[in-house]
Amino acid sequence: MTKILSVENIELYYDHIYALKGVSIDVDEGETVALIGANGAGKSSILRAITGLRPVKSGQIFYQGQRLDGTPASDVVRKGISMVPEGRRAFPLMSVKDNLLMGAFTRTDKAEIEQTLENVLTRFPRLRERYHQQANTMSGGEQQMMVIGRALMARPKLLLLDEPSLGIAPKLVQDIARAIVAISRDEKVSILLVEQNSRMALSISNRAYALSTGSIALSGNSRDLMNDDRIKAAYLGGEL
Amino acid sequence: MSTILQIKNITKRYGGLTAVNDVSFDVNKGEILSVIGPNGAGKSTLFKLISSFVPATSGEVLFNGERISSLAPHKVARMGVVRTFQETTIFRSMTVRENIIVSHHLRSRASLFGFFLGTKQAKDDEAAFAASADDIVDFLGLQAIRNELASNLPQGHLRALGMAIGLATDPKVILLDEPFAGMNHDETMKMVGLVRRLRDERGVTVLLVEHDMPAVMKISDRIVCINFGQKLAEGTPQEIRENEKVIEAYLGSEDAAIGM
Amino acid sequence: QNATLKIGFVGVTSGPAAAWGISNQRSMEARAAWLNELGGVTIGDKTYNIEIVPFDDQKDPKRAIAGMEKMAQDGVHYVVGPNVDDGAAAVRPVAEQNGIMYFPYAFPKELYTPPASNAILGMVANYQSGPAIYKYLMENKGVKKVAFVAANESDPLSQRESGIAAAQALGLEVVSGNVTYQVDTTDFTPVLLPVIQASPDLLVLSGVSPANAPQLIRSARELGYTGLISTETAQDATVLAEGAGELAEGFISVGGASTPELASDAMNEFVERYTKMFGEYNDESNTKVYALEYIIETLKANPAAIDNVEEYKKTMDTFEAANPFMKGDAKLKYVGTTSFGQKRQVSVPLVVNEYKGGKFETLFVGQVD
Amino acid sequence: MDTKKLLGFAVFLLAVFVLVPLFIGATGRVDFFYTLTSVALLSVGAAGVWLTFYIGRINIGQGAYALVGGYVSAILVTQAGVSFWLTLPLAGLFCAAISVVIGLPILRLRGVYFAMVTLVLTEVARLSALALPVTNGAKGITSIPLPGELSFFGLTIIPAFGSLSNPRIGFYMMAVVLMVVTYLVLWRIVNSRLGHLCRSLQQNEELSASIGVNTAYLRVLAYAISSFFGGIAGAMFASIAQSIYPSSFVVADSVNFMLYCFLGGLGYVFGPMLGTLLLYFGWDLLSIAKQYQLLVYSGVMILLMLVLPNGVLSLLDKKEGRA
Amino acid sequence: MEQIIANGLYLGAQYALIALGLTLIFSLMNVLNFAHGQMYVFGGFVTYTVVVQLGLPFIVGLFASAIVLAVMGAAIEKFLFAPVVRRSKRDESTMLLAAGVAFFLDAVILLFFGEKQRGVPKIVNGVFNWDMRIIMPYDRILIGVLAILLIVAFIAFMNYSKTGRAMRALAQDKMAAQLMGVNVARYSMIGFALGAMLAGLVGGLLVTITGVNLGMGGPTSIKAFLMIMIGGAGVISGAIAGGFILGMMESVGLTVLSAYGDITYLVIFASLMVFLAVRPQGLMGKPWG
Ligand SMILES: Nc1ncnc2c1ncn2[C@@H]1O[C@H](COP(=O)(O)OP(=O)(O)OP(=O)(O)O)[C@@H](O)[C@H]1O
Ligand SMILES: Nc1ncnc2c1ncn2[C@@H]1O[C@H](COP(=O)(O)OP(=O)(O)OP(=O)(O)O)[C@@H](O)[C@H]1O
Ligand SMILES: CC(C)C[C@H](N)C(=O)O
Ligand SMILES: [Mg+2]
Ligand SMILES: [Mg+2]
Repeated sequence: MTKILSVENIELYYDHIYALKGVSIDVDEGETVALIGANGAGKSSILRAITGLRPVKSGQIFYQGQRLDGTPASDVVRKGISMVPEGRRAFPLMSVKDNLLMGAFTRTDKAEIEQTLENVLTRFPRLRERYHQQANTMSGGEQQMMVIGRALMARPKLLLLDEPSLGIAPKLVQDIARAIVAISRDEKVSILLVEQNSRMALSISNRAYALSTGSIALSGNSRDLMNDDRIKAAYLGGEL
Repeated sequence: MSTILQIKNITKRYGGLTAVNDVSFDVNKGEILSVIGPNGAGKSTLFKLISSFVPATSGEVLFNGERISSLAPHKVARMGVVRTFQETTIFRSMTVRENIIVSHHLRSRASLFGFFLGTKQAKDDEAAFAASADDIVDFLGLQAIRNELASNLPQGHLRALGMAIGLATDPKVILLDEPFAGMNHDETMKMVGLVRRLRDERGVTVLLVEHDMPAVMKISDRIVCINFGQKLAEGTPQEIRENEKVIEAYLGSEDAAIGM
Repeated sequence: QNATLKIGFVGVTSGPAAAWGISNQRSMEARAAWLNELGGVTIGDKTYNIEIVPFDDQKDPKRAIAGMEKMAQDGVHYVVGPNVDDGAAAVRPVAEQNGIMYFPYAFPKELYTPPASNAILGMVANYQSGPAIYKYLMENKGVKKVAFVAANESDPLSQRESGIAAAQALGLEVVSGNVTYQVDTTDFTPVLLPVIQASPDLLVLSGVSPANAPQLIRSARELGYTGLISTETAQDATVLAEGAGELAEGFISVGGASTPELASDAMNEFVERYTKMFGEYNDESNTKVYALEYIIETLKANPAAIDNVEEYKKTMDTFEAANPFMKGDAKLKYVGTTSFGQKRQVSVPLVVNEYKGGKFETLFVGQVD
Repeated sequence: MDTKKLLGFAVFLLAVFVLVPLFIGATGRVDFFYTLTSVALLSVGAAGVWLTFYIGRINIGQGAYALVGGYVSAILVTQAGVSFWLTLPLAGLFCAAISVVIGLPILRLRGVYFAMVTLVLTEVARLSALALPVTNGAKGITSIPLPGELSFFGLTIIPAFGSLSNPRIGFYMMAVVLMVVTYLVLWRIVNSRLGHLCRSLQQNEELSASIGVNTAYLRVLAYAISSFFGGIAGAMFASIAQSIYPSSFVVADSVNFMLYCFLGGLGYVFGPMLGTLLLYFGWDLLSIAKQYQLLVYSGVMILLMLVLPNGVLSLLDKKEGRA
Repeated sequence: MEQIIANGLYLGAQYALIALGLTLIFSLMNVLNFAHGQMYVFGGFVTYTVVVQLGLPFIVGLFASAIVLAVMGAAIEKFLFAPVVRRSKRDESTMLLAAGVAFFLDAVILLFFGEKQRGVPKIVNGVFNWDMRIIMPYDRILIGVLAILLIVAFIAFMNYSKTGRAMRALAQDKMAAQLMGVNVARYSMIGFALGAMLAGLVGGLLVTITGVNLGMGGPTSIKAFLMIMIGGAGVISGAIAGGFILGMMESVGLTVLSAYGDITYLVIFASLMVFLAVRPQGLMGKPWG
């Protein structure tokens, strides 16, 4: 298996806050990797480093064997990396349609964009129903579907998801989890999934990393981690 | 057990949309009551109505038998019904300690003019606030970040700070909107412990909105479930967990395919 | 080597009203340069080069005070300006305390009537030109009904008020007298609609700035108004041609020194020099060539006044000198007894022009006393 | 106040009350008296604007209150024969009172909306002054007498300005006293609970209400204090110019008040004072640039903004690192 | 009555166009561009110079205005606003910069184009007269129609072109737009340039009717502020609505209130303040919280 992404020993600062202290992770072609960890552990920061929203202080990031760090955010998506940011960040005053079309901003092939659009609408029939509705009038769950769809519009090879279950009702969380599984299966996209809902994240991923205050504490096969006592204690809890 | 809050037939319309529709329930003194329901069901709106941040279209809220629905929000807060926000809301360019100190405002006995002149009363107040703020910092375990600028805090700490701000007002009823969102199990359980202590040690009645079911089931004395603005069910965690309507509308069933 | 005689200018040379002050400052500078080129002016037994000390008050009375203070500081005793009522009123205390004579282009009477004594009106006031114009138009064009419009600002509104009073005194019927506009109006049609509907024979644009005049004329004509239009302020022919073209035909305004019937060779040379220095002549400067001339000539008549304005005031009552800008034997002298009870106004010909084919033609010339 | 601050304050007092007059005496630049008087008075108005910034409102309407203050004093002095010294606080109070009436509805607005409404307010004040009978409309009020004597129980505290050989010094002293008092008040507000509450309002109004702050009252209070400052500044100016017109304070003045605050720095109590000094004095000094005056002035302003976007006083930050 | 409405529509069309540029810049950068009116004046002077001084056709002048202003807008954004926005602690700080730019443009206009009122001769002659019920010169009709066409073109551009969509996205969420591949720096600059260009175009259009002078800048900005306040700041439909409403209010007010003297604007301003007190976000603006 070839690595699509490898993050090597990166460090990242916010002013004087030391957010990532030498983190390395990698994602294989076609694989779903989960990233779990406490609040403020630095999960989002890793995604920001990958997408170029924040510069890394040291370390390197490789994507398909090529150096990625230093690429400006607006060019990262051109290389095939899409991100669904924390807190959804839909374009609130735009219609579902325009939101989705924004996802294809870097593409120029009209016909193929149509095709992708069709695929996305088929995958999320809810969006077809709400095609002309303004985004901010939709429920949180619908918006989450929409921004995932928006990310897919770029036809990414690597999809980064930052806490897609945040603030979403349990029933919808299940829907989203199913959608992620299906996307990985159908589109052959590699996925890096950041989640607080560790149970969900571990159950739909191949591998996982647990992050603790800016460095990797544990990593391994998701199924194994699910049964790991340390993970159980810290991230999963007992009942339900 | 006595009733501290009564929500009576409360309704809120935004234009054509009815966000909260004829909801009634009582809250007992010293209990922890959770409000659950799908996204957009009207939970946050309900909290805004209780704290009088938005005026109700009809219906009313009674606090200790007294009507509070049409009072200004600061008056409701003054009576002891205090709300924290869904999006973590803090004073961004103040330090943690400053945030907490300023939030003691309700407890001040000196007038604004007194503060301006720096009267003895004002100085006593300030000293008392500072001491109480340190208390709260200790209570919530925020010692390490007491002098950090709030805008530099991570999510988890922001929430704790939000709670601290709420505490500083010395509330009788506190409304927490999604206090566990974005926390992992470990942190959630710490927070659950805190909320419990809040009730046990300080006698505060707690209302909370949350999507994290394990936490809700663990912490709540009673649960109210809302759907499309209307009350769907009310009961103990056990009753709610088994309520078909709630499962149908909100909880969903376990899915073997994704192992949940 | 000549000594230097500093003459001040405090007025507005930036912002919306810049045109007013700039035409002042430039005509002073053009004249000063010319005089200096001729070897300076001899006052008493000394020859001086004229230096103009300008100060831009931005049409702000607070700044105007600062300007006057600066003049006092620089030892300047003769200042041209300010251009507007509020500035002229605001500098009065400073001028009086520091012994400065100043030449406002503003019309409030209390500036020139006792106990005030340091201000000298630099041009013809509209309460002087207005009656003359209305009378002429009554007699020659059969005007009976008159309407006034003014910008919603102090100067034009005051002028409208005195204009209305003058018209009524002459027995004219004022059919519309309270329509105003904001100076930044871009479309005067709605402004003029009710005025035109009152069907006057004469439309007076009180205190209109050269910027607004073409637009007002144009809108009035386009609304089908066929009567006369006049104003008591100075205008610029080029501006009218560009802004209103043929529609400005017959527009009546107050002119001045460069009017062909009056202009001496010296005046023509002045226009030439001005144009060379600044690229383009401004007809408004016609009313503004005089102040500097009056100052210099009066000082020549009484050299003791050079740093003592009391001497200047004494000279004013009897002062007379040849007017270099006018043909014939016109005189420079101070007038204003009728209006102000003392001689606190420069005597300049009251030239009433009519706009014809891109130029001004003289309708009649009057005199103020 | 710790000793360091006390010392700084003493030095400042010494400078404005003793050194400046000495300097002017030595150099003979008496015109600086008026310039510095203007700076002091404008900085009083700017202090008010700064206070509204402190509660998170952009105020481009201070000119309106300065105008109203000027008229109140002028009308009382000329028509009712009230002593100028009494009209000074009355002008401030009158402005504070109308600012409560105006503020109650408009202080609900935020961001650019509040800014633009206050911008309109200045125009409203000018148009009202033109339209009302009591203001004498377009003709303004002129020939206002100089301030008379202020005495208590026969003890002369301030001599009649008309009797002074140089009323300029009188006005200067008066203006500087006003400025010092204003900034003391401002400093005290900011460093007491009142200021902390204002800051809480600036940062998050909803939260402020939920911790029990009567936000509506606090906003109006701050705005009224601000307008009070505007009113007394305007009254002083009317008395210096001995005249007032509807155009004595216009939109440009309101914008300037705001710019003084920005330039000095919104994060510093003394920002507006410094900002006023730099911008107002700067313009005067630049008159040597002749027709390029405005070009140079605005160019320098732009440059300052590029180099110090948080105000000139943010220079101090780098050295000390503000807590 | 018909005349009042026609006047209002004509005024509204030009106002709306001015407000559009201002609102675009505001929505993209959160900058209240005090210099908008000066840009408008500059546009007018460019057209004047090209048409009257150089004797070229009007349409060339219009294009020249558009291009000069677009370039100027781009430069101002790139070298002034972008760095200040990046480094300042509070959004409002850009106001000082904007005011500085306004003063600067005023100075430049005075030095380049002089203090006089300038105008371009009428481009079409004649007056449309419908039975004395609507009187409207043809050049005004032409300019009005052109303005409306420009508005329509602008809306179409913002709604259906990729660039337009990108700018709307940028206005709503910078970070998300970046993740879609929108280069924030480039598109902010394009947006600013477009806003400035609109200002220049209106200036160029109106110089044939109203002429220009250096004093028009400030008041024009203020009027534009009023319009976007009525409609809701940063909302395109709001700017258009605001423009037409202000145009209509002026037209109606000046006619109906003319008998009462100098109070039209007092009434307009006062009703505006009352309106905003009732509806703080304007007609279509987004409410806070
Ligand atoms: N814009 C910022 N400015 C300053 N510090 C920041 C900023 N963003 C994040 N940090 C800090 O960097 C650290 C890592 O933050 P990050 O957002 O990556 O955490 P996370 O694991 O995604 O947490 P969460 O679960 O809360 O989303 C935290 O300490 C946080 O306070
Ligand atoms: N100010 C408002 N104007 C118009 N509609 C509103 C407003 N506030 C809320 N709503 C609508 O009212 C409904 C209830 O919203 P509310 O925020 O109370 O939901 P919620 O139950 O808290 O959802 P979530 O779990 O996603 O936070 C939603 O449809 C929302 O769009
Ligand atoms: C009559 C006035 C409006 C003239 C103007 N004050 C000027 O300086 O020319
Ligand atoms: Mg995160
Ligand atoms: Mg909610």
